[in-house]
Amino acid sequence: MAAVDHDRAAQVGAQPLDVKAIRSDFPILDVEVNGRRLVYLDSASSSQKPRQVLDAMTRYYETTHANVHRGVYAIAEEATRQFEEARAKLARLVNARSAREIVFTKNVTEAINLVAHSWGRRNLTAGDAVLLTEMEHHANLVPWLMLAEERGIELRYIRLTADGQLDLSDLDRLVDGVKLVGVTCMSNVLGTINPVAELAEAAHSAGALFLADAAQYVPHLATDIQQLGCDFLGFTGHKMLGPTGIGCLWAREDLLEEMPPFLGGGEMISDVRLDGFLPADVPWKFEAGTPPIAEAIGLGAAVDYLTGLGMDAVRRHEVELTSYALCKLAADHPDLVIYGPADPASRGGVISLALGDIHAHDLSQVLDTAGVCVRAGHHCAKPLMRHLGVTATARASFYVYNDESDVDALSEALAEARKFFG
Amino acid sequence: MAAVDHDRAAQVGAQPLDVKAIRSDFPILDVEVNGRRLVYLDSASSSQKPRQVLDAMTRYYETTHANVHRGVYAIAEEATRQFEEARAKLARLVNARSAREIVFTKNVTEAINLVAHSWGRRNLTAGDAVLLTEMEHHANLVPWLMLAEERGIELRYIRLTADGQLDLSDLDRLVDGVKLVGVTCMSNVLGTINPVAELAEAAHSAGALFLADAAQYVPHLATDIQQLGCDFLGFTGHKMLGPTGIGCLWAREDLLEEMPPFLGGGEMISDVRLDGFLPADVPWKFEAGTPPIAEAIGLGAAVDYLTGLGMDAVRRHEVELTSYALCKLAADHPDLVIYGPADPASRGGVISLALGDIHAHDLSQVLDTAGVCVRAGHHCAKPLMRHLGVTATARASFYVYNDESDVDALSEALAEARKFFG
Amino acid sequence: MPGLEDLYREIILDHYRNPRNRGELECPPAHRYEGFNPLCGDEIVLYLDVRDEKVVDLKIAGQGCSISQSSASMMSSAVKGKTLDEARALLRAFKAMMSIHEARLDAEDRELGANGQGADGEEAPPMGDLEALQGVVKFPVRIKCATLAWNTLAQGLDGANGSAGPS
Amino acid sequence: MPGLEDLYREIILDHYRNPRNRGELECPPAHRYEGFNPLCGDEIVLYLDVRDEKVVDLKIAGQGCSISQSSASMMSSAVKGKTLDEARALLRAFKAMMSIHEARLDAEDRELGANGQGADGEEAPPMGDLEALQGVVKFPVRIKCATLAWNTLAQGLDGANGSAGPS
Ligand SMILES: Cc1ncc(COP(=O)(O)O)c(C=O)c1O
Ligand SMILES: Cc1ncc(COP(=O)(O)O)c(C=O)c1O
Ligand code: FES
Ligand code: FES
Repeated sequence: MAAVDHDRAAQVGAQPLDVKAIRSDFPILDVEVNGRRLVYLDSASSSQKPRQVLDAMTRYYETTHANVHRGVYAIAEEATRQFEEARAKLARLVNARSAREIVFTKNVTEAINLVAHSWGRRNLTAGDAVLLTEMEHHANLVPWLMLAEERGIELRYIRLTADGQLDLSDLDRLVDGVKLVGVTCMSNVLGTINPVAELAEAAHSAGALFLADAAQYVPHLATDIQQLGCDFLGFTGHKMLGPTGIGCLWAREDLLEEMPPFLGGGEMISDVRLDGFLPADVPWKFEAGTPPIAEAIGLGAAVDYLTGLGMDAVRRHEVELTSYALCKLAADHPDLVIYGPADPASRGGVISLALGDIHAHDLSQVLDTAGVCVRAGHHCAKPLMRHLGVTATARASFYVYNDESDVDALSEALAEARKFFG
Repeated sequence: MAAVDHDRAAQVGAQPLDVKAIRSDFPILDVEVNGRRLVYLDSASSSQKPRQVLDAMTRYYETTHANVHRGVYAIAEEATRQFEEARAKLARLVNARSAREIVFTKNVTEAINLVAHSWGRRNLTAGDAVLLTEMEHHANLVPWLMLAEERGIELRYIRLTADGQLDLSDLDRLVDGVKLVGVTCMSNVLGTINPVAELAEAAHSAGALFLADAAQYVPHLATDIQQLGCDFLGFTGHKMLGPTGIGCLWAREDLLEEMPPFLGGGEMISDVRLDGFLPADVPWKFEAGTPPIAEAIGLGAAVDYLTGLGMDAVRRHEVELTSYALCKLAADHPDLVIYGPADPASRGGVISLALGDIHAHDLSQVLDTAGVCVRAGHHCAKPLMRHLGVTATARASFYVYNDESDVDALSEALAEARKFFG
Repeated sequence: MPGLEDLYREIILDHYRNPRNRGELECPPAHRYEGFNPLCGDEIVLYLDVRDEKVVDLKIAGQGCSISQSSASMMSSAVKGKTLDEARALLRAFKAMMSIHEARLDAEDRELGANGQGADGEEAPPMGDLEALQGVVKFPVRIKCATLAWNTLAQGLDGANGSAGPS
Repeated sequence: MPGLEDLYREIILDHYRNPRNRGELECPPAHRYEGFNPLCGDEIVLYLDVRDEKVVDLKIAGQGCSISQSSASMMSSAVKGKTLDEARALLRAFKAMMSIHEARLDAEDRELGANGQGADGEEAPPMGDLEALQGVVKFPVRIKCATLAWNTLAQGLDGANGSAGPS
């Protein structure tokens, strides 16, 4: 196996992951599809969940569920404690200054919409500019397109180089006069890891704030917002071993303090009269209604699981596996097109590919009969697809429970598909 | 036991609930608090969950979790099938014309905010009026207060009678010229069941739409939106045996069609370019990002559980238990103040009370040591609290797993509390 | 679990590899219609030449997966030379064959009893090769692939209705 | 599981049943400060008469639960007659006693090492009756009850600082 050493993670000497032990924590990996073992290569869409996460949620419901924040009886206090402890775990995971900087949302999409609605509507008026990139997920495009339509703000885009990196040659001009720069930390199509700290610095020099869509980053790399220098950072639970129904916005506390509330309702107020209301303190000001309590606790357990493995070890594992996959697939399939950067050290474990002229959906369908799950489609990044000149790609993506045997299964299934449509 | 026969449910001859069997489905009810059995009387805040719901979610995660809607591989198709089947179950529960009328949200608070943002910002301008009631939960107040602040719309309120009913004497004048009437189907403080069909008719006669906050209604009474005549109806999963992290907006399909999207991102688009986007069809247009998949499936299982019991039987049980409680508590505690309507047939199983001058939080704290969980506070209905002239009440609320022994435990614990603070 | 052979019948792969009526027609006299599958972003372009209530010619352009391409190819063969009424009957029959799942949102409630027959109980026209697409209903995500060309045809037939003859 | 007796110590119930320094003061010379507990909606009103850097008199009005009322009563007894500096030291010591949980959001990260001591390591003043409130930290939701009067006092001490004497 070609070990790659470019990466920081590899250098700090992280222990290799014991994938066999990890796999035994994921009940779904024992499922058979068409008589074949499940080869799950779609974690960039949504990861699977370990027993530990499912147990944490079931245990919560079976022993101490109650609505949080207001109850004075014992199980309600315990529910509140566990819920707020989950918040603290997430704060530690991204190295936030305080758990008050963590807002629970239903997914990262809501987190970005929160920024667009609350910060955006307060701070952006007609003619103001926001700088995004051509590789953004729809979650970091549509909220700004909606604001552009409503407010007449200008959207600019950082274009891409031929090998799927951000083209920063023009950055000075692009960033000049913008109020916000919003960039995905890692492309969910190309795997490209973007130079977030550098971009954040450029944003700040231009007097802009920096928003990071870290949906594909926090699950896979050690994340230190102090070092990245972001102002807003969003991520989503279901891609990091956590349950569906929960996401997070981290934001600088002073920004949260100044921002008006987003959704209105219970929990987010300190007083309500028939003619007005007073919002609550951060972060609760942004959490209207009953929050995803069990989901937060489940996500907390996912954080424990990931930090138990060590985020550096997770990253090293994925670099190695991606490196193996890039070699193996290219060797086995000379007609295979692989999008995105060639160097495994500058990309994540996400591989978009095209096999001859087989349509991505046909490819994915045929792979499925071999138990191999890959995603086919535009991956919610249609502008990027247009840039690539395709309507869809097939995408394989890796996580902690994948190993070389999964890559081998993918490669074999690709051969079968070629035969089928040949 | 004093059986009450005023109610429609009682008349259709629903089978009595087998509470003993039901209790065995709820693992948390075996928990001990301070060496006493858990007497959970806070279902109006959040209900407990039966095994069947927890199992449905765990089974989903353990066998077929994948992101929905876009995957062509088998487990993704199955995930999508289960998710959309849950939507169909909810449509049937409220007698919707089509599952396309069900939008999944994270809670009912988001559902109401969706209406305020999307329908409200499109249809309400300065000077337009919205009619609410003085007994609304903050979830149906704050979104409109925010819109009033932003848009200068006028908010009117239906006031309350001395016994906690809506004062409809002035309805004609109040409803005249309003664009929307928003009313809770059942007060979460007083238990009052409001005449929704009558109010919806009055709204329609005045040319207004009608929004029902059914957070306390759908869990407890058979709900038929055709018969209620609403235009929007919101409810929340965690109060009806379902998980946290999911709520529902039902809305007439033609209204959903006309409404602009609310949050922007993946799933809710049919095309995205760098300079604009096309929204998807309803209901997905309103479901940006990865939805609460496991939560929807869990809520579907909760619907199965409730319809298995029969909503008429659920209602009958609660009428009988409330009737018993009102008698028993009044008999045991002559100094007890009970808020809300006296007739169990016109109220739900929600009893707000005050014992002498013991503060609600002190009362709840002392009851807790007897294992009795009641909520103390303003119950997210501060304007109603002001109307009652208190800052807080203690509130006991019932659901399918409660029986007379729980009422007896509450009554005994109240006696202990009186002694403690006497 | 349905197998691959349920989806990719030999005849489907044949139409995919050798698409019939591929190309463009001059507009006018033909009309151009676009169909779009939002699930995947694929697009079909239909050129339809209708004269005297008859589909005298049609061509298919655009791109998509094997199911959408072969369905378009089969549709073109089946509809070419047919009267508008015959084409409409075929469209209804095909949509009915697919509707079991596509109409799932409705089929689960009391409104719609999708049963593979035209709503008015008319007799379904013979489907020929098109029967091969029946297996698609076992793969719900792919139903939109199979119906893409037909939904585009529906636009065309409506258009022909509106203009009531060649333009 | 902490028991009731941890929360409702006898001395607390005594202050609750017989609140000290209840009432109002004329403003001016006194100042009026309001404290609000958003969790429950309870409110405390503090009348503070500070002259020559000394709390010469104070009164408590408003309403709340037994914990907030007794904490206010104890606070009033402890602070009355004290210099502003002494009152501030007491405030710090009381907040430190409560901070173990109240500052949980921060205590869980690296910023704040809440350890019950003033930030500058000063020696804590004797707490007397106030020690009885220590049990409250085992009931996190009630901590805001115990600190309500003290947070209001903090406003008052800041105010006294600002105006530097009676007004
Ligand atoms: C009448 C009513 N409306 C709205 C809500 C808010 O529900 P959620 O917090 O689930 O959004 C509640 C519950 O607290 C309620 O009782
Ligand atoms: C880069 C990126 N941003 C945002 C999202 C949206 O995540 P969610 O659907 O959980 O809101 C995704 C995942 O689909 C993603 O990959
Ligand atoms: S996948 Fe696009 S039409 Fe079939
Ligand atoms: S409950 Fe309000 S101050 Fe204690």
